[in-house]
Amino acid sequence: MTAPPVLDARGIDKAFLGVPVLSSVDLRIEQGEVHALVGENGAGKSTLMKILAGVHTADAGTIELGGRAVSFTHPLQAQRAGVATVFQEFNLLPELTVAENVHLGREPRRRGRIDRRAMAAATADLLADLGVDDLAPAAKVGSLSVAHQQITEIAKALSQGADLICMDEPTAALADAEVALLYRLVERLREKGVAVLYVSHRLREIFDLCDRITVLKDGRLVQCVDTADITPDDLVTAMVGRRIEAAFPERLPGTETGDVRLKVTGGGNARIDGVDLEVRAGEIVGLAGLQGSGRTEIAEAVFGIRPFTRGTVAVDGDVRRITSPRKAIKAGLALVTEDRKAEGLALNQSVRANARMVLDANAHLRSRRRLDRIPQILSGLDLVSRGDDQEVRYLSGGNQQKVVVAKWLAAEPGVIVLDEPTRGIDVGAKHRLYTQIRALAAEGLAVLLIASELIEVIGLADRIVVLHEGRIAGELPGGATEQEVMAYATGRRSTEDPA
Amino acid sequence: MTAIATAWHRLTARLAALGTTALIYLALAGVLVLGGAAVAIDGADKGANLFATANLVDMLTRTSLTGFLAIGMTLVILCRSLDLSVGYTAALSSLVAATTMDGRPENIPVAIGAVLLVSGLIGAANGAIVAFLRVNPFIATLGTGLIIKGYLDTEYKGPAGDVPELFQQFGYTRIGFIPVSALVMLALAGAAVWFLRSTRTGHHMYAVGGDAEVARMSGIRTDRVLIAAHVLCAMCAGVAGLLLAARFGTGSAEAYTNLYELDAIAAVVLGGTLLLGGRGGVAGTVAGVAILAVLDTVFNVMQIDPFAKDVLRGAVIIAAVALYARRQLDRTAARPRFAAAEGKSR
Amino acid sequence: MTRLRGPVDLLRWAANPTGTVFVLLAVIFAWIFVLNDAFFAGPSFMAFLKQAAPLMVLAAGQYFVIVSGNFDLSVGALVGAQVVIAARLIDGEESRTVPVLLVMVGFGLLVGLVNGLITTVLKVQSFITTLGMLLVLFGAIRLWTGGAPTGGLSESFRTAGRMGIEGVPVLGQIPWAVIIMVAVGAGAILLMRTGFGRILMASGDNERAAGLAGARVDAARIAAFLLSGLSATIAGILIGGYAGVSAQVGDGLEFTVITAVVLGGVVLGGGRGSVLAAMAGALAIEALFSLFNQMALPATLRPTVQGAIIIAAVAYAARRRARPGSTAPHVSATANPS
Amino acid sequence: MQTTRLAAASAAALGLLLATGCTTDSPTDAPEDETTTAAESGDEWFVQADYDEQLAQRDIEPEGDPATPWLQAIEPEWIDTSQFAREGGDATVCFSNASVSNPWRVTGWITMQQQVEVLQESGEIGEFRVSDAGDDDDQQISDIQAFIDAGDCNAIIISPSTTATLTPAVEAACESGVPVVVFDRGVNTDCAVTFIHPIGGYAFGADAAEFLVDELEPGSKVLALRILPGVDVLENRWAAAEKIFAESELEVLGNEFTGGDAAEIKNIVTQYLQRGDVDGIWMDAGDGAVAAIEAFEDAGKPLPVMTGEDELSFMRKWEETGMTALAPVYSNFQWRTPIIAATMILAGEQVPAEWVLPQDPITAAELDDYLARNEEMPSLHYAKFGGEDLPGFPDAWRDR
Repeated sequence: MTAPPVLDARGIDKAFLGVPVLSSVDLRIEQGEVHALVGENGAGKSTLMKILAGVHTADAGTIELGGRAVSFTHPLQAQRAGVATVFQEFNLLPELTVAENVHLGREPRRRGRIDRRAMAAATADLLADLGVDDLAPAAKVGSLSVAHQQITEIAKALSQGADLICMDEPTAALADAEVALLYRLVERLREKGVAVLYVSHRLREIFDLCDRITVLKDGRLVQCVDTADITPDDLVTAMVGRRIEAAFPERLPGTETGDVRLKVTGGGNARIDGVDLEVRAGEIVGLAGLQGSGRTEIAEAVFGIRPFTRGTVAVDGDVRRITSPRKAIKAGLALVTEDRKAEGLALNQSVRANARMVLDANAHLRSRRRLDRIPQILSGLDLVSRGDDQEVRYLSGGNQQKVVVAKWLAAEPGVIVLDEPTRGIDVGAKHRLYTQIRALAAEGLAVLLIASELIEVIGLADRIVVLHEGRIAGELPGGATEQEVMAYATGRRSTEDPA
Repeated sequence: MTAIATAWHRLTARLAALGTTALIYLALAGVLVLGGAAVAIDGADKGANLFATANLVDMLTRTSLTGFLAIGMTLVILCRSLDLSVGYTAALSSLVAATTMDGRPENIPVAIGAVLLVSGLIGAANGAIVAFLRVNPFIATLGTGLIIKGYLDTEYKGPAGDVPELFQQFGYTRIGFIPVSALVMLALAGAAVWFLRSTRTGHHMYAVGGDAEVARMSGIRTDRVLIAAHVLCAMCAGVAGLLLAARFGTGSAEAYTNLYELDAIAAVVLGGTLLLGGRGGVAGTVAGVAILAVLDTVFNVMQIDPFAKDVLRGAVIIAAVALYARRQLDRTAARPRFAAAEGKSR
Repeated sequence: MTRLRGPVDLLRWAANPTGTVFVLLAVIFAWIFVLNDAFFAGPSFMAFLKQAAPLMVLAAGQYFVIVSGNFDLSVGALVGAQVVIAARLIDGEESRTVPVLLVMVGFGLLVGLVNGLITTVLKVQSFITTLGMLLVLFGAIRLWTGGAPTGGLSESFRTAGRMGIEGVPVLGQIPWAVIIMVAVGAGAILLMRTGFGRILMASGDNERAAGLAGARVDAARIAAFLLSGLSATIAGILIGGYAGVSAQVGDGLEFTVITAVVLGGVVLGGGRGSVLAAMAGALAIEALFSLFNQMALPATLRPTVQGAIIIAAVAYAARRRARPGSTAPHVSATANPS
Repeated sequence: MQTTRLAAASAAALGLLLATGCTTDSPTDAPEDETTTAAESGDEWFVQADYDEQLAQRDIEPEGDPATPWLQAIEPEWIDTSQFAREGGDATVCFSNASVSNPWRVTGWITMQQQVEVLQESGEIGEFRVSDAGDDDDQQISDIQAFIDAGDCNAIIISPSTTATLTPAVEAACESGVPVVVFDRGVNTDCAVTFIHPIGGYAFGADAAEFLVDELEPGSKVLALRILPGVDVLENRWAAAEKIFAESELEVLGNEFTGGDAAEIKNIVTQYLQRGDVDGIWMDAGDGAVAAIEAFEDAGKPLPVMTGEDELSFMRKWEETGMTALAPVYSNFQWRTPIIAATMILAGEQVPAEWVLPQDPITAAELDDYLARNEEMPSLHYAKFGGEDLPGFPDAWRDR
């Protein structure tokens, strides 16, 4: 006699302002199952999760948890019913400690008073149980690494005694090494009989971790299959509704590698050192390395956010002292930052306002011609929006990213640094973005690409510079194998060794 | 030149090492020392002494009123809200108290009850407007303040009611050189500290102020917390009203003309509570109140021109906040996902 | 600004936070019209606009500060200070008018600069910065004049606030104050369409993004305070000209003007709202006072009604804004007044 | 015991005190609760007895030399102060001031300081210690306590910011054994050695109202402009005027609160003029009076019959326009008296228990004279400041 499914949702409908986002979606998850929920952005994954989490309420349909019918109007009810959710934007308070965050809203009490000792103890047990030994319950969350914040989130979910944990893009912020840790956690959950709803764009993880896969497209259920019965290609087809030709587009014809546009010599500061880097026109150079290896740090040093204190930076041959983004832009650099919402966009402003932000901010760039080019740039990136005056906060993640890219292209930079350009973007959009990156190179831009997903670097870069602990460990040609890259990234090999 | 620079850096480093609250008590000590010195030098001929009993009493007395208001204000500010109506609430409370007591000692308990009820209701209204109608607290409480003002102007054309001698003691008696009102204020402060640290509602105020959405997603009923904060804040204003009544011997609608609310906010921020919510506490606020009170006394003892007082007060508030503003802003700037990035931007 | 295409858009526009204020304005005017249509006769309506002009100018200035994510509580005290400075320095001498006007502009900008520097460089929340500035100005000006304004304004100084172009058909007189107010408004609208305006808006919305785009966020915010100081100066010139010197000039204006701006659908915390709506908010407030007067509403009751209406209007606008926002819950929490 | 004290108070006929005294301190006719207060609030400020008395006092010839009105007293009841007599001058006089937040108080404050200097020269006063409460009652209570606790004040002068609320503090001051002098607004206790004030609010309001009644045709429309509600001195002025208007043929268009802000005044008057004619303006204080007149000028309406105050800006405008007007006076020279009284008390000389100073309005006949006398003075100066004979004159008042 098998136990009833942890989750059995039937015929879920949801519409916002009359626009249907989900129509009659079914989702069934068994105990201890790791269930993948995939689909392009806007397919309705997040909405479905938020309905399960009690953030939104379904317009129609039934939800049963362990055989009991439920209907949530507040996240609290979902938690009490055993559904915990780890959202993409973390639900943590930087000012509070790990323990306080884990128990937020459910602090243990003794005689009416919050029992902090019990809180710390419980957290310690929880972390130990997850096999995490390097995270102190008393640590302030604001000071933790992204990975540790991720763990805190999961611990929080577990402490709610959840039978079902929904994870939205749990690895989006993690470097490959840290992903391994997450794998361990998920396995642990499986052993404990906790079911996991795993939402991700990363096919590899889905095939590594998940037992079954539910595919959504345009708010409808496409299929629900055992992972064993489907190939990655078929899955992609199911998601985007068309077969995508080879995952990474070839270098476009007519792209020729020209003069050196960006040259860093002996660059270094508090976090990085001895950086020698060279990017030529029409070239895509990939920066690979584990989280904290200094990838983003290099990007930010080059762009003057946290400038180099040692060494020189030359753009198009002449040495520049780049001590602020402003100077970087003057020098013809552009930086597509890792985090769109926090660093890339003014969310309440229109698409137009955002797209011309760089031109507005830098008088020397503002010209009729450049302003007039913006519409073409946007359409060139095939942005989907309700017109130029739509506020960007209403755009999908992919389209928001396009606005960010457009913002920089409008400035006609010579060098563009892309930091995690594809984070949280669905497969289809990713592929379009890859092609566009190729196109940029073809136009003679020097592209510096940073990605935590190794395959991206390998698939796109003409050269791969691998970092290890803030220094350049080695350089590989494009198309190198992941093993080679990891060898450098983990410090097992370095240029000093005889190759 | 560089020597000074390095010295400065060493100093700032030292300060940075301190907790904000500690820093504020350091500031308070500083103000006391400087004030004491100033008074001594200024009144050398008369042998003036800031720490003479008379002056100590004066300082402590001055802390009481602002203290009550500031303690309540701390709670709402922690929730990233604001209450600009406390001055009006206090004025109304003084009238409710005085008219209810009506010179009869036996009415005192009823009067206190009535005040807490009325002020509590005002707070509930503020909270509800902010929480449910999503009106910015600045505007919401400015509005309720106006509403109360209109009521006061219409219903009370001046002082009304009569506070019995017995209750006036609350405003006038003192144990040694410590006024009863100051003791009550400190007791209330203690209670507030305990409340924020040891009760869920109190603890959740930090969460709500830190990030309302996160708090909500963690299953905290943010609306309730916010309303609770406003109710408590208004009740503190009610207590302040009781103190006014005790000191006036009657209720006074005019009390609202003194912009007590701005004093309270200034004290709270001086006390290191972040105007953006989520950080700070009542312990700091008490120090903030004390700083203002010390200044007032110093100015009085030194016979500073009333208008010069305003200038100095304004300057000191800005300077003191500037002293530790930078650190605070940086801390709260850090949001989990962006912690790394923010870390670099410093 | 929202472009209107057809009745549907008109409705949507009326419903959005910016539109609300115009609807409110229409309602108030309609009511006044019912009570006393003579109010809308050219001359008396011009007189009304003349009264409203200073607050509208202040609203424009305050708008820049608020939209860039700050507060300016010092404007009331600054207006008062400017009038007193003018009276004391001019002291009735026609010849001094122009130089003193220049001094006033300089002083206004100086105050704005100080506010801006303290807020951006010293990182003091603008609420506190300008609260402190309020105290400093209030005290300093009285310290300087021994408590009550001295001296007197010249006739030419008072022209701007009191006189106008006479003998205009229908309107009778077009007050200079109204012309100046319109000019300021037009200037503000144009300014918001320039790169500076957009950057100011972006800085209020997401300062980090603006900074990474190469914007000088702090410079923009300081500029906003400068504009606020300038507008307070102009308002001071208008009010002083309109009514002459009195000890209480400017008292409490800061709260009235912030209320006005918020009534105009501008969000405290920055990044949203239009300057036109902000000025309309100021006009609505003045209209409200006129309405009270036309209704012969007991003076003591007016604050109550005023408070209730403000809360209601802002709540309505807030509700409208919240609607679409619900699809993107995580972005809302970012903006906050500092 | 408060009742008995009140009885004594009424016996002493403390005009101003009673105004609020009745509603606040005497249980017999005190409001049962706030709602009845509200109900009564309409006539809360009118006490027939005080009204009649003040109106009568206007016609009583005050004792003393008319050349020094600040030393005159109406129907004084001289009391012995020998118990406070003190040897060898250099007395420390402590003054708790409500505020200097309006031109009237500023002018008086300067006069007082000048008076002090004279007495410091003559060695009667040593230190003159002042604290300013900035109109904050609670602050002033602390200030007075500070004086008491300091213990080295030989005399305490108090200008209360609000009548009722300062009573307990003043009582405390009295109990400290130091001679206490109260002036301007009173308190609900007669414990002070002397209470110095001009005739009072009723007289002020009546002077103005009667003038309008005499000068205006029956049926004329009058607009009342008031500073703010709830301040007893001001409320009394209006209460008297309200009564007189009610008994007259005049129609009161409304009474508006202006906060003394010129712009506000001009707005309100302009709006009334938009609605119809206004024949008379009654003001409870002169601040911003000129703005009211300008409103008529700008609207091109005939100037009203008007009452302001002896503030020069108004009197100059009055002279310049030749309008029909009256300048009721709330004698500013009263700021000299408390200092003199304090020294008299410390010298053991008799002083009036209640020192009622004369309070004569300035009429068209006296206008030019007073303008001439104050020619050099700034526009917000008060004509009857009574400091012409002080050494600091005129610089101290002219160059503030």
